[in-house]
Amino acid sequence: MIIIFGIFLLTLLVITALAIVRSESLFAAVILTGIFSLLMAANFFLLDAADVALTEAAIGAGISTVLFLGALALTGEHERGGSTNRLLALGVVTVTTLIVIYATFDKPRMGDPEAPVHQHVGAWYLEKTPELIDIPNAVTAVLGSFRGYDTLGEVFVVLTAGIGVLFLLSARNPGRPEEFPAADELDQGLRHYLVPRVVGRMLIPFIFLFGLYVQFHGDYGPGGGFQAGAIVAASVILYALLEGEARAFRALPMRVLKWLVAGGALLYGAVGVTSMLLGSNFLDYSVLASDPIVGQHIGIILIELGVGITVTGVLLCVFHAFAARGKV
Amino acid sequence: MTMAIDILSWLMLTAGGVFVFIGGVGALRMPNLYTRMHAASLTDTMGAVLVLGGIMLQAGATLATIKLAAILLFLLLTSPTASNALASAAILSGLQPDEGPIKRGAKVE
Amino acid sequence: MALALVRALMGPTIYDRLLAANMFGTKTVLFLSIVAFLYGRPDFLDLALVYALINFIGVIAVLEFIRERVDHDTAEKSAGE
Amino acid sequence: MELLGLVYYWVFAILLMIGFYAVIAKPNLIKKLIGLSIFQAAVFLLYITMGKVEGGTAPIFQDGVSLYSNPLPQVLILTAIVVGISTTALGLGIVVRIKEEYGSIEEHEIQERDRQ
Repeated sequence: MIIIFGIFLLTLLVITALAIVRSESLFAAVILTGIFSLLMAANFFLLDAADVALTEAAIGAGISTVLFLGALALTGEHERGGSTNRLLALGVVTVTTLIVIYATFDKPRMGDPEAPVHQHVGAWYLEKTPELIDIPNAVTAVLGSFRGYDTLGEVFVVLTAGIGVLFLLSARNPGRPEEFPAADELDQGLRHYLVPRVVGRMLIPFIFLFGLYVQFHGDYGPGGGFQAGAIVAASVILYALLEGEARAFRALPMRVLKWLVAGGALLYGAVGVTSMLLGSNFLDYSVLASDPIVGQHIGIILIELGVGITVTGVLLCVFHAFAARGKV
Repeated sequence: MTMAIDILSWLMLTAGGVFVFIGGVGALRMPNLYTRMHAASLTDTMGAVLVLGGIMLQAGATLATIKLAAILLFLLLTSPTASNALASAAILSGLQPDEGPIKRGAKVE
Repeated sequence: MALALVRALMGPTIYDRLLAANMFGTKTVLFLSIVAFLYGRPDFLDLALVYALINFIGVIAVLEFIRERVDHDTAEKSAGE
Repeated sequence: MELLGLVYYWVFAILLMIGFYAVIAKPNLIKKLIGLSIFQAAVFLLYITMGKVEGGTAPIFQDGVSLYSNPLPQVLILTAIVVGISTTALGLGIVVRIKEEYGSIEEHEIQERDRQ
């Protein structure tokens, strides 16, 4: 049953991907990317990866569409054809596909419990999570505690990317709210479209609240800092779209955003340093409380919070950077 | 009693599936954008109500039912609004509603 | 769902694709709820909830994008005249 | 049935190459970025496929369930998705700057301007 669903989704996935590459209009391609991402998330869900599906849902369907559209508004939406070495490219691609498919015959069958992936640390994590950390969501446990170093690295990659975008796009125009004249403010956003505005305003608090739920419920169900950051950022982006940039900046000024970006990563690092000061290894949360398991809980909640804050800050900064660029 | 609920919920699920399918056909066969939108959004709403209602009956009085109700509420709010936003976007860009049937494949920009 | 995708692929205008994307979102929500039940893990309904909320933002973003483009075009026209 | 287990890997290969084709054959920079994100998505699919265990369920502990899928690939991909969107945003930022400096986002036009 499930495998039929899976094959159906995979077929749609391939068709969509082909359509994305073939479509001449970049705008259509971006919308198809949204569909592609929905399909991808449904696939992840079928493959037992609830957390990953949640992330893909929060990022792919909303924020990535918004970012691509923001960039399209600045660059123009039609590609002029005339790719040079189309045949050569097709040849290279076909040969590589065949090689990769040939290689897959050596791979273990999907879902094989004897596959090498399941023999090493993966099994160990599953076995030790209830004993050492005692939270139901093993993904959060591995993310926050066992592989805390990895996650720290990822957070700093996100941070660096955010800083990079700010450097690139705010060179001439640091989108300060003072630059928007007050009279102009009434024309910004979708203020004249009553239905989306009213319903949108109604939904924003719920999206925000749901983001917080995902943030703090991440230990027990699918969720965690990365997803929550994306959802909270999405709610603020919705506000900015509906009410205009100026109001969004008034609610959450750029200064605050920059503090959020840095503060989240700092919080993560600070937890690590604190555990070091308490006489243990970097990011070993067991010493944060007298009971090591409680310590682990505190540590995971804190670093997830740090992750969430940084992701929110970076995504919002990037969005504002693109939006402010378009106004000039 | 459980039997009756089971039958009812399966009926709802099937009916929902039929609605969604009809919506798909409508979106494919209708002559222009606004009629297509009409077909798609109406049947979508009905299909969503039926399918989620069917699952709710299966779930019984648990936390899942509350979540399903929330999903249903948000779907009922967002889906028509999205259709509205879409229609205003189309009108804004100059796609006339009363042009009559446009030729399939014709570019209306 | 497949029908929606067909519309997305052939739809003559951009808006048809967008309509299909929207339908697709709703259908994914329904699909996820059903699969969550087939799996017997109702706590995963969170996912469907996210979809219902987030998909909306994409459509709103498109409206904003088109509005901005139209504004831009009219501004250019009046400048040219 | 033996072959059915490999379908996911084949789809991975096909998607990977669709993305790859977009990156090498399309002259438009935004199209290249979209291709890159398809490529990324294909890799995500590969990892998640490897983490699946037959008959298992998502690695969130629940009473009465003993077989779970492997959490490790999921953790890696979860972070990779967020990192992916931030790097894509960085790429889009670079494209916007290129458009401002060169007036075009088509590869050959940019190269022509460079030769001048």
